[in-house]
Amino acid sequence: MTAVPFPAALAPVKRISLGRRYLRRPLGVVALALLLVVVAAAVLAPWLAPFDPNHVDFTLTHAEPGGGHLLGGDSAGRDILSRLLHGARTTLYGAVITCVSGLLLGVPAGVCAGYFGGVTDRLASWVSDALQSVPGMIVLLVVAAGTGQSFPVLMVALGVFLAPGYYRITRARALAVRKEPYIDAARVAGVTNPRILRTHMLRAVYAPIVVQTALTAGIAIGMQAGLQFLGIGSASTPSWGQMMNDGFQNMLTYPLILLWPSIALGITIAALAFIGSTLADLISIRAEQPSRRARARVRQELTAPAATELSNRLPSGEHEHSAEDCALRIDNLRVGYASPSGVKEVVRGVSLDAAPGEVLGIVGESGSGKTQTMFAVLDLLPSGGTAVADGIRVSGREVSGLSAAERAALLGRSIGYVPQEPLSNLDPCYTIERQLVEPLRHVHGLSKADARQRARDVLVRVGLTDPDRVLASYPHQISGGMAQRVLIAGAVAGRPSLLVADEPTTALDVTVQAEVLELLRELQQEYGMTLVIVTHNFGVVADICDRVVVMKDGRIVETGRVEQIFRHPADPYTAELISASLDDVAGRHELDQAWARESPAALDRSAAHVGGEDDAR
Amino acid sequence: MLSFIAKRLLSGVLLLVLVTTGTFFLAHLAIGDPTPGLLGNSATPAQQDALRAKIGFDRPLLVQFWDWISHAATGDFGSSWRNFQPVGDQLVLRVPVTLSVVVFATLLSAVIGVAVGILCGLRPGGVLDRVLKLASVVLFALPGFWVSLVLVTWFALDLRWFPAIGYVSPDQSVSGWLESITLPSVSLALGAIVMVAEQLRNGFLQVNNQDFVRTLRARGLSKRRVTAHVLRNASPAALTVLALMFVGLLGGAIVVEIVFNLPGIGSLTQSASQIGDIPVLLGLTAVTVVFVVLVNFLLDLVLGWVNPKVRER
Amino acid sequence: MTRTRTSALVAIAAVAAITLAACTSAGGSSPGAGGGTAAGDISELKAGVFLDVTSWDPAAADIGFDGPYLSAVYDPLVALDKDAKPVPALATSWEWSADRLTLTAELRKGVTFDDGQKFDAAAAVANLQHLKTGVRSGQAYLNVSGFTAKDEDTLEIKLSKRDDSLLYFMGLGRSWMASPAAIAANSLTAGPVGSGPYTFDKANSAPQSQYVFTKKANHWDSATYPFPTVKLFPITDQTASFNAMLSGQLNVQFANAANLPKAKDNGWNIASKPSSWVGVQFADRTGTQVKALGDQRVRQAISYAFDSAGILKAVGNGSGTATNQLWPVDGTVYDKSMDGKYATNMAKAKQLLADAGYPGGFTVKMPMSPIFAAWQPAANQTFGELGIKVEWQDMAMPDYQKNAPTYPMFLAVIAMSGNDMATLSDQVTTAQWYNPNPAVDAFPEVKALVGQAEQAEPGAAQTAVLKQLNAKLVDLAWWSVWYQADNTYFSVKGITVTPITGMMFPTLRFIQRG
Amino acid sequence: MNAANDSAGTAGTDTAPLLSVQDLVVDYRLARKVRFRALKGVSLTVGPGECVGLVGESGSGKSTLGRALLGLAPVESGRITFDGEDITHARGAARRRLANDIQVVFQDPYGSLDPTMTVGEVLAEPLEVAGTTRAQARAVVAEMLDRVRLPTDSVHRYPSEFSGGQRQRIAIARALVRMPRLIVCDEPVSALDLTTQATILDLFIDLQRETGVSYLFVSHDLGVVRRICHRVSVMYQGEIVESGHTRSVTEEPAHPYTRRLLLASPVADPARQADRRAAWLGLRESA
Repeated sequence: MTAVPFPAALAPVKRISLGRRYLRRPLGVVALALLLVVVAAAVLAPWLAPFDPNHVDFTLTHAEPGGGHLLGGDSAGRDILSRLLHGARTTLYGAVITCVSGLLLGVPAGVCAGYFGGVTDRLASWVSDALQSVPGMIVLLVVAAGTGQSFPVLMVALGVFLAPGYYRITRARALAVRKEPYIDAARVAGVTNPRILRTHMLRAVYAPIVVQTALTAGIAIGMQAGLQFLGIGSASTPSWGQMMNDGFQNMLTYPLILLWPSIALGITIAALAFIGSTLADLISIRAEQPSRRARARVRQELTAPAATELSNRLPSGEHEHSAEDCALRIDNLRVGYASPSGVKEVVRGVSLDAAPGEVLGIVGESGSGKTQTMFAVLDLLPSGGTAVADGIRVSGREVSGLSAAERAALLGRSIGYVPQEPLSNLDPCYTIERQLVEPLRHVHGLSKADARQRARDVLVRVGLTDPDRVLASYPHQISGGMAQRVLIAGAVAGRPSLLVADEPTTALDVTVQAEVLELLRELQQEYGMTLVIVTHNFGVVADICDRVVVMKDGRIVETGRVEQIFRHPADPYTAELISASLDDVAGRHELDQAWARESPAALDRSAAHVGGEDDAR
Repeated sequence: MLSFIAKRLLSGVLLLVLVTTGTFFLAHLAIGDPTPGLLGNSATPAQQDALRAKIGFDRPLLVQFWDWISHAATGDFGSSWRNFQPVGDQLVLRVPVTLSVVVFATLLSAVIGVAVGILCGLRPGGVLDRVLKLASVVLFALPGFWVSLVLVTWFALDLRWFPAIGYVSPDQSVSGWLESITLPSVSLALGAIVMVAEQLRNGFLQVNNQDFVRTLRARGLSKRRVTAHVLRNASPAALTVLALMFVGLLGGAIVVEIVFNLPGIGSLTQSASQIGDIPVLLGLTAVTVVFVVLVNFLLDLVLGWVNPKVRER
Repeated sequence: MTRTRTSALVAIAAVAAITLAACTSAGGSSPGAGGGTAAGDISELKAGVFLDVTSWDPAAADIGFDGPYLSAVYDPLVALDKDAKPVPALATSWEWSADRLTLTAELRKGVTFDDGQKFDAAAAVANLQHLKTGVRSGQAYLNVSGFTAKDEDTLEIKLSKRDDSLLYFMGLGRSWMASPAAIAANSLTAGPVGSGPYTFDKANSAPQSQYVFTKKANHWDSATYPFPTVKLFPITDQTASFNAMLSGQLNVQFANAANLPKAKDNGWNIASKPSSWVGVQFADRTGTQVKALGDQRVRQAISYAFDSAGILKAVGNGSGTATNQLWPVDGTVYDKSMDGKYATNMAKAKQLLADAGYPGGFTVKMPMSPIFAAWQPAANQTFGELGIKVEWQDMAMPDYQKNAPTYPMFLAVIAMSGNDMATLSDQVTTAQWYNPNPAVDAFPEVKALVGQAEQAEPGAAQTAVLKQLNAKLVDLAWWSVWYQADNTYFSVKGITVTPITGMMFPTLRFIQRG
Repeated sequence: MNAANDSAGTAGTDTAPLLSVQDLVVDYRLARKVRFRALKGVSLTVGPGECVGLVGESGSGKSTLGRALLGLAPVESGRITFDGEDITHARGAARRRLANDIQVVFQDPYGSLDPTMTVGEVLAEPLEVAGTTRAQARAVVAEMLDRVRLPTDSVHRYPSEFSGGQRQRIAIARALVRMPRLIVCDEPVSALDLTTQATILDLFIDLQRETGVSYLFVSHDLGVVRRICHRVSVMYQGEIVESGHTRSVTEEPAHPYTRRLLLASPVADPARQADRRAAWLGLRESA
């Protein structure tokens, strides 16, 4: 399991609460209310409108608002308010037609393309791209000319041109979901393709489609008004575009005539856009950032805990060395994140230290706060994270009070960092050479040639036999094991005194893991570095560490020398963790034997029987 | 690389043929007999017959189609049914106008959009970011001609910085050309700017959350250098939007061309569709598709350059 | 007998839609009386024309909006004066034979085309033959059987049938003389080669956007063209055009009367003149499609029902004259006293309908296009009150033109002529898209009067017959004309425009300093 | 308890094997003409009620074999027999019928459950497609939840409300609802915390004893395999390099790769790990 349980980009959507969460957004609620008002106006227009929208009263021509005509009269002598209300009908009707036809075309095609892939995908994508390349306006104008200005046909045609928007978004989503194991699981469970498409795939694309529909409706309304503005569409039903055209002609003399439909149109489209963007926020299409205030609240809560929790606020863990002798010393570190339900504290008072040349392991299960502790040392917490500590010393120097820039200056020079996932930690857009040379040149001030030479040397040192090829490669062209060596090379190239390795072998195969551990050990001894290694694997701890810190739920439960921790774990949790590593537990044969002894009757059951038979041979 | 180019070109040609073929039949289906629209209000049947003969409309549709497509293949788009000028000549006049405005608008949205996008991405939740979020909605909601009119009123009528209408070709006067396309480009670009900025900002934040950014920072790289990495990784989305924008603007320049009285392909599209001048419509379709294909091709090249992984697909 | 200007309906109708409003100060210009804003730069003429030049080939050109462009580079054989009377141009004088079937014209000497070709009778014949075979110009010469060069400076035109409006159409824009060499080479579509007062400055022009013309040093009619430079801008969008006028990019503009108050504020000159009639055209006067329309009383009822003045004021914004006739209100055939005949009277209208046997009204299909949308509400409402249920069929503009004649009646905005005999042929006797079934034969009194008019001596006698005919047509409710709409032009102080009925935009000789 | 190794691919039982794989070859198409041979002629059997382990590093083809059994990977040649029936190329209805007999548990506890479905819907889906009535399905689901030690009221909750270990229990319950005879377990515990891992493994063993289901257990972790599997096959680069009783393979590996694999995995005991490291280094030197 990856170590970061925090608001990563793809938190699973809770469908049931989307509506409720939406209602917590004031802007979204206002937008939704406005849209509902427009919809209500459209639906109730025949009852709400004070006059027949097409009734001409010549005295009302260009009339100012007043006298029973709230918004005045247009240039043909019709009541603007009534026309506005009836125009809302046309506008929404058109938007619905457009969205529905776009949906009907784009979504099934997108889902099928994403799900089936291959030829289906290539064909559908080509058609979609082709549609986007068609000069839509020409076709719309031609269609308008040919269908006798039929409004529904025109709106369907518009929907066809907006279908690629739906197609792209559903295809991308379907493509991502297609790779999810639950789709394979459904197929294995005997679910037919149509049913998978209907249930799993449609459910997966549902939320982005809602967002896309809000946006498409806005675009459709705008385009519709544009077409009507160009004089296309039925003349006998009132529409906002027509009204704007009318107003446009009289803009300088009677600006109010243009103003009303513009306001109606602007509000409707803006409402849809706000609804769309609010929904997008909610399903994390647009990553929301914690505000400055929220961060300040976290900081305050971390430094001044509520009195009732004080017992839980004492620092955990202990220091082994004197402050001056430490390569790293952390004093009562707390890390918190803002969440809707208040501050979520993930590191709750951690104190530890490491002497120069020492290998310190921080071990714990996922969510124990071990990685967060390391990020706090590096001052590289994910956005929204706030760290507070009584003290953080690196190479005997107090750094917790330093500015962000001064903290950053430690990185690459005093502190090196080896991450967990080898491939996601290399920039896919640059060659390995560029990524190794850049820090050497711009952080350590080497010349270009020197930097390259140093990079090459380090690559050789980390055991890469063909350094020149590796230097010229892009990250996706090398294996995971090689990438991890490159990352280690990058971390030690600047000869830091403290190397922080965050689960450096978790993503690797065991044979590679052994190699990498060996490499780390060698480098640590060769350069005399302090190595702080974060891991969940007690085997790794046993292999490389001098001392261990065991963490659980953001606190340290035990600190000690490796031998002591493994022989006589003081905390039951530590003991549980050690025993859970399956090194010395009974194998299946022992288990089955034991089981057979306990319940001989079970021998008749097939499972044990098979085992027994195997043994018998 | 060569096979990539060949493949794209082939696909482009196929697209061109399909779209123009579609437009040909759609236009004929939709418009029917064009002579009344072309000749105006007082033509006799004999005159209509004469015109039909002159433009070859009296032949079977498939013959007309073969005639058109075989000539078009050699770059000859025939002549307008209205003024009998070669369609190619008209396009040569019209395309640079629209292209000037659209390219300039695209450049504007690229430069400003990227700048705003970066600034917002660097300080998410900041003032500028919130302004962008609001602006993206508001500009999205504003009808295009509204923006154009406001610009004309302020900058052409009140301040007199720019001409209210018209197009000056660059070989007459470069400064005049720039002046004449500034307002139309800006009105087109406003919407595009926020789209690009929004895309880049979101891409920026997404990339910013990726592991390698932390690693780069952990190597001690300055903020500026890390930003360069993030930007390059975030750019594909913005570039794609920019290309889509270009395509959209190319087709959607009609209103702006009308308000600023620009003799571009948008206003030609409108007038040709009104009178049923099918050869002109087909020429317009073909030229638009060619540009779209070129832009998409360029986009693929740039995306391949930005992200080497794409190259190998 | 169809040879009107062929300004495409698109143009007219679009103008109509745009000039829903026009100014009330009908007739001529209001000369500069000081005040208002600065006169602007009038050293050059910068005119905003509604449409681009259709073609530089006079045979393929339209009259409607091509006039200003073509008049810059071509000389006509015959021009018009401000009352639309033919006056000499390249033809210095002419004479009809007694049977009015031969026209003999003397031609101007010493005129050469820009390519060095000489203008003489042979050149004129070449031009006229080209014009007669032209797709658009040919309509003007339908009754012409042949052209002959009698000698170097004498031209003879033979007619197969008497045609009293031939010279009017030639003057309107059907006798532009181009270089015979260019005609032979079929190169006129690429650019003009004429003998006109201005040279086309191709280098500084941007086709379809702006056309620049520079005055020739020694043109025979130099005095008529006061501007050293003429710039013509085709601007279809009236708001764009008005913005250009406001910003000083134009000093003459084909105007939208909705902007009238602003124009007055700016102290501009305002000129307007009737240009098209608005109302209901009965395509089915004989009642073959809808029996009711064959009944005079039904047509009269419709005329009574409409509040013409109200529509003009509201929809037409008062820009025009409410009348039930379609000979121009500033002409001699028009009879003001008759305008009261169909004063709005719904009761009477209903009574007439009942008398005709339709007390409950009837149902009719009518075409509709966005261009005519402005009048639709008023029309629909009036028909509704009268009891006539209209089923509107929406269609695009070209389809309207194509399909409208197949409907029994339809809303119409139709260009008018400045020549009375031309009006007769265009609006009454010949089949046109807007008049698909003239059906003159079905109305013997009309047929007789038409015959008389066509035989009458041009001048007072002819006018008298036409007046009778006019009265008859109004009585028969031949059409239901609501009003004659004006075209309006704004110009800055120091420039005056004299509009001509029949030209959508006047030729350059009608734009003067002053 | 004697360590008689059976040769790769033949079941050492009197009864016919439930599943038999012979000379299976699977190719993946990477690009138009580039193919990657993921399995190079692999043979294997699984008997009724037996748990057979498949161990190897990433890219060794162990997961591909599991996917090929499930019809999720393209079989180039070879033969897969289930209960005497050739299912190598079973498609469509035939494949769906197999859902009665063969099920799967995947590695990723997050991705293997549709986040938009309630647990009840997730578990009922395989039953519904088999035509079970709603009421029956409800009863079976409740029973299965009970079997995997989850509260019955879980049916109304969404997967996101559960921890990784709990989700894996749900995934196991889904695999069990149709009462299959074979479950392909594709690294089902490798994404879990150590303590959770142990309990889930115990659950697997208990369920096997209760229902008699067979497992094909794919894992990269020899410790896990040793715990749960009767027999094990070691895969390396698309081939099985060694097969046999788990105990013999893990204690007396015959193939050098198996030996390397064994020594590379560190044990949670500093002293023993130091010895193993020395041994591993020696092996590396000699290689």
